[in-house]
Amino acid sequence: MSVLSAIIFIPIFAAIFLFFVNLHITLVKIVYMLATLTVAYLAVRLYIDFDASSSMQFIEQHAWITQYGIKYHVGVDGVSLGIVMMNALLMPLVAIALYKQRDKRGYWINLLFVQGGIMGAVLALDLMLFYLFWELMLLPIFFMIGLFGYGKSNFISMKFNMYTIFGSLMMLISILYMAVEHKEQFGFYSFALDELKNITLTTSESLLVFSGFMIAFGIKIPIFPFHTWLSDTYRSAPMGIVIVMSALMAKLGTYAIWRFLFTLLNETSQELAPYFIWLGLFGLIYFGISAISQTHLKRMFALSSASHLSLIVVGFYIYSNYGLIGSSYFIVAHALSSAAMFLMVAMMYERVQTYTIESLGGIAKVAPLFALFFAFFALSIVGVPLTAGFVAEVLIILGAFEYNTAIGFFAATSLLIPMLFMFKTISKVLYGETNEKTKNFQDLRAHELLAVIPLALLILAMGIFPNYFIKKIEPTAKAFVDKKEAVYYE
Amino acid sequence: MRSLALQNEILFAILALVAIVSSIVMISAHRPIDSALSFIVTLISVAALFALVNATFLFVVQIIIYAGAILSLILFIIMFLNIKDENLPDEKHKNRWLFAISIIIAPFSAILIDLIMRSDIAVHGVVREGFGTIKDVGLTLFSKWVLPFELVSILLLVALVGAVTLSKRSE
Amino acid sequence: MSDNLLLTLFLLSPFLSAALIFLINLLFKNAKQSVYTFLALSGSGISAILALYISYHSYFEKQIFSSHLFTWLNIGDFTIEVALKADALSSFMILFVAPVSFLIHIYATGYMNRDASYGRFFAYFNLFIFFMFLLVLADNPIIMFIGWEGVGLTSYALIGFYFGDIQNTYAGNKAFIVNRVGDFGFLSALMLLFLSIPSGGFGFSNIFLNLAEIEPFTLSLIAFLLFVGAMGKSAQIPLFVWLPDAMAGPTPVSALIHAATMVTAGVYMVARFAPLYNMAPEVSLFIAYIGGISALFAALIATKQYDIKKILAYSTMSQLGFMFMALGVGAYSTALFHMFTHAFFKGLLFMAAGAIIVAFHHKQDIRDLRGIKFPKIFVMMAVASLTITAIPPFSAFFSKDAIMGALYASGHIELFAMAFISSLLTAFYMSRMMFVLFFSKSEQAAKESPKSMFYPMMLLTLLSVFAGLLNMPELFGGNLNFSHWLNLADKFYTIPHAKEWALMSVNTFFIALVIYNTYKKYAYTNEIIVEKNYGWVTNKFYIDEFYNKTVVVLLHKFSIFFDKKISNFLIDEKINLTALAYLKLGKIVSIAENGNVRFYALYMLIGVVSGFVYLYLLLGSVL
Amino acid sequence: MLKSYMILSILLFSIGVVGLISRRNIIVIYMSIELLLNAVNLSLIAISADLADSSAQVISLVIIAIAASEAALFMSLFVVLFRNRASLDANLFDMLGNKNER
Amino acid sequence: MSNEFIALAVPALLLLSAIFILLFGFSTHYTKNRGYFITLTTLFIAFILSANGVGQKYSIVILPDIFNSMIVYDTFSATFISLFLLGGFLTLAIAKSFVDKTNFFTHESFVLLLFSLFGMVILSMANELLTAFIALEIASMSVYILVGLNKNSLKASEAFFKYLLLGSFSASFYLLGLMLIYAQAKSTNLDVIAEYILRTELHSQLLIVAGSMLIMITIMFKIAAVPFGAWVLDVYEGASLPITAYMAGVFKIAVFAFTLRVFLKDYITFEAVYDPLIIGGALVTMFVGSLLAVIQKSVKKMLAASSVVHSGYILIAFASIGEATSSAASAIMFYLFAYFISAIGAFGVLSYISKGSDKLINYDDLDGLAKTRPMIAASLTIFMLSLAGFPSTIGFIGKFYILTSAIEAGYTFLAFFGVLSAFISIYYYFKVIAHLYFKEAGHVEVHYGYKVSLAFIVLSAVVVLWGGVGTSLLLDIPGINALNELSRYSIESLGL
Repeated sequence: MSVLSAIIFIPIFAAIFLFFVNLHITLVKIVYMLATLTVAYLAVRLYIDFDASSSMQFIEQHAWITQYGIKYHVGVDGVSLGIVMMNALLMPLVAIALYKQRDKRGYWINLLFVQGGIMGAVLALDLMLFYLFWELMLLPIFFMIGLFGYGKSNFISMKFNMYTIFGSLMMLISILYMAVEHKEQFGFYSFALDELKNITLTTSESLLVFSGFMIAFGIKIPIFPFHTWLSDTYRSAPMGIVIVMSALMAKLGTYAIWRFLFTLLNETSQELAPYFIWLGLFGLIYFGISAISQTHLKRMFALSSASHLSLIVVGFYIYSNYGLIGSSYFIVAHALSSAAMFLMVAMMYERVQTYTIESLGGIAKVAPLFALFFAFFALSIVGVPLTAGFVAEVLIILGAFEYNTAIGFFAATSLLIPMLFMFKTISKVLYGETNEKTKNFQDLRAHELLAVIPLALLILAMGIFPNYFIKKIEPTAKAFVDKKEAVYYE
Repeated sequence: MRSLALQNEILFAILALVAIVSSIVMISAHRPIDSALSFIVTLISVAALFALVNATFLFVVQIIIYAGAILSLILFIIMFLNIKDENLPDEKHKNRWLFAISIIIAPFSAILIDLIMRSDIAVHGVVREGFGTIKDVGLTLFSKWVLPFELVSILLLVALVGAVTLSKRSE
Repeated sequence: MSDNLLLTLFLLSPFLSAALIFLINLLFKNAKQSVYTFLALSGSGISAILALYISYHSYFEKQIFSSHLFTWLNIGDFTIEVALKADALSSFMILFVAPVSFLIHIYATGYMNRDASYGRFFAYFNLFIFFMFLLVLADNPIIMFIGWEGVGLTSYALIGFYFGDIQNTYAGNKAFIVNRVGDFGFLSALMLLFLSIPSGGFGFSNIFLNLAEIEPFTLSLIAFLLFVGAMGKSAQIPLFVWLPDAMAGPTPVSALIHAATMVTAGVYMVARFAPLYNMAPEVSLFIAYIGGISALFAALIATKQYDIKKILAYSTMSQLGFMFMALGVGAYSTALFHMFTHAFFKGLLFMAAGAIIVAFHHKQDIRDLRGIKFPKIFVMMAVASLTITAIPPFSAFFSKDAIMGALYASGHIELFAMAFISSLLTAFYMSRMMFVLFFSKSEQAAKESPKSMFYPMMLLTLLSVFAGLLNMPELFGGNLNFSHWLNLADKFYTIPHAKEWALMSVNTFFIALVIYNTYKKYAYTNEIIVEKNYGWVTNKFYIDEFYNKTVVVLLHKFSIFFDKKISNFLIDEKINLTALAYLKLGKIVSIAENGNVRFYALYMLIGVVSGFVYLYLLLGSVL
Repeated sequence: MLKSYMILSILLFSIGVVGLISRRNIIVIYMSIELLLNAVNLSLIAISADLADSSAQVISLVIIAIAASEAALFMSLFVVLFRNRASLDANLFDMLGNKNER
Repeated sequence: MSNEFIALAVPALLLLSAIFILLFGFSTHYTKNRGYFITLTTLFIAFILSANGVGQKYSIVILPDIFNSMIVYDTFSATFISLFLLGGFLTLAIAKSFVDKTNFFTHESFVLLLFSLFGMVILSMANELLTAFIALEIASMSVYILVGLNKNSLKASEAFFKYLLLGSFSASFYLLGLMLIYAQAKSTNLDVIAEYILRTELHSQLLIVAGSMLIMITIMFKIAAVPFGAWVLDVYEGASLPITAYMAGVFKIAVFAFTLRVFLKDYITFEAVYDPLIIGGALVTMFVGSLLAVIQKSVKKMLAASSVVHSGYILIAFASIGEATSSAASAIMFYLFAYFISAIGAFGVLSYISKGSDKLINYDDLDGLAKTRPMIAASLTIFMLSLAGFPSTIGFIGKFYILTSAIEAGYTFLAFFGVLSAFISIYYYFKVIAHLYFKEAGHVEVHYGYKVSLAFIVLSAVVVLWGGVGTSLLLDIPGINALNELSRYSIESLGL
């Protein structure tokens, strides 16, 4: 079993083990930590061993369903590496930060499960395998919302489920269609990414196939107008899953656009790119402005995430070196920032039992450390210089300007819009006079610091020394852009 | 020969008319006892139609089993359950239903009849001596159709077991 | 010392001191104030000394210091180095930024004495200097942008320093958001610029080498967008609204950031891009007009202000307008020279105001401060006021006069007129403030300021008086040393000496006249109490209200519209309704499932009949 | 002759279907079902005669047997239903179905 | 053991055992438990016997001289026979509590169960229309009676009434169809009919087309396709849970087994004629079925309605048989297996927790089961996921094959609608999961006992999962590939 399989299956097996063996909650947490730390260790090893001069590596392939040419086929390249790293790093940190809050076995089992699912989806190079993991990671989220959610969690988990599965099923049809086409053109079924891209489709076919995929990814990300599950789900979901959703799952949608749509339907994607760029820009502004009037912290950050994700979509669709690197960098940067931000919100909720912005205030006075990190992460979401988000935004904006000046300007509004709500929030939450709820606000405890400091340091490191990180993505981007040119000049 | 054919046709026409009329009476009579009686007429005319085409054994079977056994059973049940007139369903819209369903089914019958008319199914085989007698049928039954015959016996067993199971009073 | 080490040390000393103070502040709740003081002063002190050293070498030996730290980003052609370079312009900038900030540091140790957040204050303060230096020393626009943004960020933190009052925080928000609007322009400009530069890196020198290859429209666009950035940072119309509110911060902050350093970043940036602006004359002219309007506008508003710091804030804006006018007509070094003198006298004014504020228990309204008795402060403030009103021989006389001269010579008489009126208004509001504060029948005594506040002010007073000597025009036997040192792409305007004399005299005469009139009006009268304090000018032309109505409220309305009307009502509701409709349909279908076996048979029959009808139609077409 | 038989058989079958659906009395319904089977038998006999092959007669013999077994079940059904409801009205037996779901 | 022997031994064993229990039932030595175990043992032995015949490819006409080529034993029938027997075995094994707690489950019930299995066995081997019909009737009649077993229950009687009445009605259509085909082709043997169809032109096949149509209607009735399946909700509701499981899981498959054979042998030539009908039927069936399933309040009825939807999916594959014969046919095989194991499991869980009471299991009755009985809840969840076609379960693979074959046949829109109804099905299946896990327990902890039943439920769940991800890579247990092979062999053994 190679390192990639280990990364995928260690959490899943750990989850299954925990499900069947009824351990004491402390032991559950220990097993959780062991599993996630092992994965984190493997991921770091992977990062170190990753050859920064080539694109796809660590490929592993086994036959699975032979008659239909479905294989267990995984591999990692510069773009997926980022998500793998984030997934591996965030999971233990989330646990460190939240371990006191959650004493239910199911919570940790589901988190492990979702980690494995995301890993699988990121690393899969076979469409069926991808689909399997893509759906599998949904299940723990469904359970988490339903079991540990707030408010009308039942309804919301179902709604979320229906939304996302609708997308997945559309994608399934597209995948099957391509596989059948492959059979008709080459005589055998295949679901392998690098074989399916060889098939030729008519314009209308590829449009339909494209929309099947795009609906799935669009819902997951979400892009306008598939976003209406978003704010309710975020509001209702327990924090562990909110972090997973905003930091990892949504990113997976954007990643999948790049990995699958751009590979399989390169020409169609390029033809449709302008529409999606505009849609992304619209989303950027729309979600950003929607966030301004939110009074619920999680909802607000949900919309803020959506806004940034739209920018990532724009970055990918720009179809250039800068856009791609910017977007993949942004995936990581935003994963860090939003995960950290949601962690802070979770800690805050534990202390004040409220998410309403209006009922907070003056925390900076009683809890300076908390305030420091809160403000820092908020600023890193806004993308101030020296944080990772800044680098990514600059690259995406650069790509946007390269694509078209007008689009560049719209993309550059990402400098402005998040500020509008983020600063209001920082002020309302941290500053002003303390009130009944916040006057006894306890500052960060040691274990919480342990969770947030690495995140903060990583954000800074990625903001100050981006070159070191970007070198790992570059060959992937180069290969991608070369391919694009090839299509262009054919 | 011609006259025989003609005679057969006339007989057929009469029997068919009787069968149809009696069956219509059967489905439209209010009291089940009337239905049952007119159903006997139908069955007998069908049996006569069997005889018309030399199916003598089946003619007998039809009379014995249907007109004899099954119909007696029905009559017995009607008597046994002692269904009084006031227990009968009050079928206010019976005629409407009959009419509506007839309309609905008309295309089905028409199409089938049309298809039958169009197809050339008749081969006009030459009827040998002893055709349709018990010996003839029995030979066919035990040479070609053993399996269905055996299976039918099991089917009857099942029906028997079922009828007993269901009808006996539960303890 | 090697260039690398020198510049790195220069840059990092404030940063390290900030970081240390921060750590100490977070980790040791009860750290002694003296520790902070030591760290803060040594951080800024080292950089001040190094700044003097660098400028000395730059001035006399025309030496250019440069240093390359590491590669920030390298993607294909896109290479951004973290490189520092102290050429003449940068050296000039740090020449006044570093010492002035050091002086303000010293002042602040007195001002902030025994403040609960002493440590935090100096951490921000030094961080601010770090970013300012980064901005000034950056060798490529992206790094400059990082400094630029960092300056805005620390300014945000410092304005909202006393966050107990949420209004202060809002002021900080406003400052940062408005600044970011400018940054939006700046970054867009940089992106366009980068894409227009064929290759060879994104350093300033390479940019200027390749300017000719940019097509004119793009060039103008870039120039304009860069100026949008400058507008934000230097509080020019229409992005000036944050500056008056920024006075919510502690006074040293106002002195350092909103008078001497940060707000001048815009001027510096335009000067830095002088070659570019020389190729985009229409944008330059636009800059000049914006500068002129801002100068006039701010001066006008200042005449009706009562808050001592707000008066100074508007005067800052007005002076910045002067600088932009100069930049607009191409007199870059003149503008920079005014910036140089402005740093001293404006810093001094704020510090003096701060001293007054501290002495009178944080009263800031000049109506409450009438007739204060505070001789040393009076002297220093008088000097500063005279300097700002451009009375000879104080430094600003030379700098402002050079601007007037350049404006006149450039042929844009309307600009000159605006400058002239603004300078008269400046004379008016400054003297109004002085007379109201110090010339009154009622007298209030105050305690002396601590020495740590006093000595820096002394030094700045001297600098205000004499700094003008450094760039004496030929008229007075000078040789414009500064301009030669900076060696910018100046457009030199020469006007006959006679005319220059005439201008100066008329100018000075009118200023004197205004001061006299103001004296009559405000000294020893109650005019300040009885004058009307309503109307357009007093209310700053309702600009804030206007922005509030148009931008803030509108955005909020849009937000609610998007969220409630579109997302919730138009999309989500409809999706839910579809689901409900499906359920309803299910209920309707289930009516057919009524439990009556005859109906079930009927459905079967219908199925059979329709199947046969279909079959017949199909066969009919075949046969 | 064959076609006449088949047409008659189709007509009888249709009449049986009409009776089956239209009538509420379960006994009549049952007789309609028997009529259906009889109709089929009629055709089979005719085919047999036409083919001069008694296979079709065997088939109809089997069908009669099936009818007999159905008869057995229906008889017990009558008993069960009548025991439960004291009526043989098909419409009365609609307890199942979606009434309670609506 | 020769295959011919198996072919005769299995039905014989069932028959003998049935008759033995029938007689034994009158003896004083008879106890319910004994009857139960005799039946189980019979089924187990028969299953082992028939499972022997699975996996190689062969086709034998059984005793052609005596039986006149009316039954054929091939891999196809062997596979199905094993399925029926396994299904019967599982149903009975899981329904232990039901058998014990009810007083109407007498020895005749075991007899009828065995008879019905016997009928199905013959049905899957039948190569002749009349034999098939009688076999079908044997199975159906046994099931009718099983439905009405609880004669004290009004509901059961009513269900029996409806099922019997409509069943007889549909059977007469079959006979009419048989008559028409015989009139035209002069034979009822599938091979002869197929040969006749190939030999002649369309205009001399009119009655065959019409007759096949009528036979198809009976099949549609048995698999509860709309509009012929209106009975299904009522009958499933009225019948006791194990019987429902048996009907949904086993009987339906038997009908499909026969259908598949008929289709592949005869109908396939009329593919152009029937495809639109089947497509229409599939669409309506999926649509109406999912509509009905969505509004149900009881899990049992929801499962009943959803079984209609599953019939719709299978019809999709039937529609695609003409264009993508082998893949569509083996897709049906696979799907049937997937549906079989999931449905048996799902109904089995319901019958396990209903403990023989005839009350409907409503959604609310499942509340909090995850807390009190995690294994049961997990198993039910897995069955639901499988029925919903969630990846990593066998149901997904089945759906995957069906959709692929539909697309391959050019019916992408059909696949699309299939996916749409799968989407809707997510709602009602996940509702069960939501009730299991998210709701607080409304009842106190119940002791269900019967570890054996539980073991079989869990075993089925494991099979469902293994059928979804199983691969010979991991363990040396036949996984998806093997099942796939199996269904392909079965289809190929039909001689196509």
